[in-house]
Amino acid sequence: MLHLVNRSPYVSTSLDSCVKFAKKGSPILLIEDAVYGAMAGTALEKKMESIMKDFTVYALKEDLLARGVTNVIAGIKEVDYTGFVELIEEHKPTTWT
Amino acid sequence: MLHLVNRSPYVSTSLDSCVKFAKKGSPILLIEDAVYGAMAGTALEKKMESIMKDFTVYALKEDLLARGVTNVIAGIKEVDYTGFVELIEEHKPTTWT
Amino acid sequence: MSDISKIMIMMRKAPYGTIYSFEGLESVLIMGAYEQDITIIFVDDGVYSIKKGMDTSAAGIKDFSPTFRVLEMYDIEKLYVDKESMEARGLTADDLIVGAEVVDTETITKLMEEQDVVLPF
Amino acid sequence: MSDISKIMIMMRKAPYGTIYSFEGLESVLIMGAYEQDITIIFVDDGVYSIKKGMDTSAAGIKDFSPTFRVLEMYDIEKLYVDKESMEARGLTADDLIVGAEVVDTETITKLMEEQDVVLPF
Amino acid sequence: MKFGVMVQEGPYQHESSDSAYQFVKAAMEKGHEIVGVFFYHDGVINSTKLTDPQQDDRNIVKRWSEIGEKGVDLVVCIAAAKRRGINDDVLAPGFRISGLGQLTEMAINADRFVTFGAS
Amino acid sequence: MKFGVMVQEGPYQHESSDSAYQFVKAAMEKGHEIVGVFFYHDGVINSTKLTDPQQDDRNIVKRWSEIGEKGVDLVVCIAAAKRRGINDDVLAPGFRISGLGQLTEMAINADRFVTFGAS
Repeated sequence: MLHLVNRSPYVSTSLDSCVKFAKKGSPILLIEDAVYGAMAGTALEKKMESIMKDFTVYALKEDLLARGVTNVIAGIKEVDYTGFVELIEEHKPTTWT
Repeated sequence: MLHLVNRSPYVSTSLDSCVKFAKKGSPILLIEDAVYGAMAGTALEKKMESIMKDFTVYALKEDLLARGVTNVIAGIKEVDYTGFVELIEEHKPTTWT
Repeated sequence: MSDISKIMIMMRKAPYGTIYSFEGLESVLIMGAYEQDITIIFVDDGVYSIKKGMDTSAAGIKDFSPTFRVLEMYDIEKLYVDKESMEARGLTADDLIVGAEVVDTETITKLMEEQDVVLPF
Repeated sequence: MSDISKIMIMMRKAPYGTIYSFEGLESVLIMGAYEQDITIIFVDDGVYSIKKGMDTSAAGIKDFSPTFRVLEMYDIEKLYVDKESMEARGLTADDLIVGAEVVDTETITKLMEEQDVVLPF
Repeated sequence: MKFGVMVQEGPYQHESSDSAYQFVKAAMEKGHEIVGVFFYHDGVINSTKLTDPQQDDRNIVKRWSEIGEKGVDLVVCIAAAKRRGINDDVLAPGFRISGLGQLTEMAINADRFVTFGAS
Repeated sequence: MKFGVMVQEGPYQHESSDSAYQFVKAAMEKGHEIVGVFFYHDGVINSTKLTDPQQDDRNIVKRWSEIGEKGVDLVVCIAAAKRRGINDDVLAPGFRISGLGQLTEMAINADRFVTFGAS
């Protein structure tokens, strides 16, 4: 199952809930304000790297660009909307708002 | 200054921000879903008690009743909307959403 | 479609502060008529949606919690609640207005993976 | 009213995910015409509102960040940003599109207490 | 005292409009003057007369109109309203659409300005 | 594949409607069938033709209408719409107002069902 997360991890616990309930090994796609969690050199980087041990983390390119997040944590995969559609082709989705 | 907080402390970091920026000794009024933070016997009780060392914490009675929160942490003051107005009479307010 | 779909409604939001759980519930009541395999799960602040003792009269808001009690009449019997979410909020099964089964995180993960559709509210 | 009011605009939300910071900014531009004592403060995710390098063309959303640059023309010069919020997000003053003064939490607390009105966005 | 209020969320989805209404009502009952209620962001959706809630639910728009009938200035931000499909054709009684200058004036004229929002 | 989509937030205030639109557009470009887009909660506000955004901003309602003109079923939940002042009089082209049964049918008929919301 693909897990969509869209709230900023600095103000919302949605990503924590996602990680708690998602099956290990599942893909997590960060969209909208959640892409701030993909930025390198932040207080959340260690937490994200810990999450990446159990999950494959993606971040939506269009939302990264909109926010000027260019320095993405190594290992987080950038996908555009076409890649988003491809992830949905492969996995049934749910959303953590 | 009176600080209004209205988001559930289980899903939002608003209360943390409020506590970070509010002047020590200020009143904090929990309304809407934030009143869940006033409930005794929860994982957040210790955190609330620690906040109560620095701030006077109020919870809105109408919102407590709506949510069936009857066991309020000792020391948190329950006020109804009339009491809410009285707090505003005494203090200029701001809101942490 | 001859097959029956497995549809999970995941309630994650507290009542009254936002309307998601109430309108989510409205959708469940309609779904009951479609004879699908419906599962409702309460996690995070969603567990507050089925807390006993709500009285919204003073707040001037409609109390929708009694509607959860009619789910059984709609043949929706698969109700689960996350144990950790309940415990963190100081709630036990006795505090709930419906007979939801208290399950651990692993069970919820497994249930989610079995679904055709998971609708979050 | 003969006195000048001290009005603080507190930007706490990230851009694009929600509209609060953009519409909050729209209100500031109008306030500039009233010759009041306006302070703008960026805390929490609000600091992202003035981050350099935004390009919303692919997301199909209006980029409103350039508007922050015109604040000076409106005689709104009291711009502050919370140091801790910036550091937690890996940002420095060089990452900002406006010349906001980087201040510590205590300074923000003091500034808030001096205001007649604090408007959160 | 003179109170000003801002509502940042629409009706029903968030409790903000309910809270603001209850607060304004209690303030008026205590004899305070409400210099105005400013509806901003999705708050502008509180002003449409097309709202038609269930019979057993409160009518949030009507409640505000009643506050307006008591002489309280209910101002709907025009910039926010245009983005969300609110105009004079659908405006409920007691509301008026105006600019952000009204927010500034309320903030200046009020002794206390209270914001009700969410995120 | 057959995709179904739910939009839970109104236009402009949250990005959810933008994200859903971009997703639907990309899915259609890849040749997928969209069995429907269900507008629920504040999502119903995406359907009002009265929306009049700034000239230099995207017109979210119009974009959805264009998707509707391509044959995609844009369903606005009637219960949610009534609470928020949306009815047939203000409905933009391509949308239709219907019941929650449509959400169920989309969920049943779609191979993938994607929800775009906030909180």
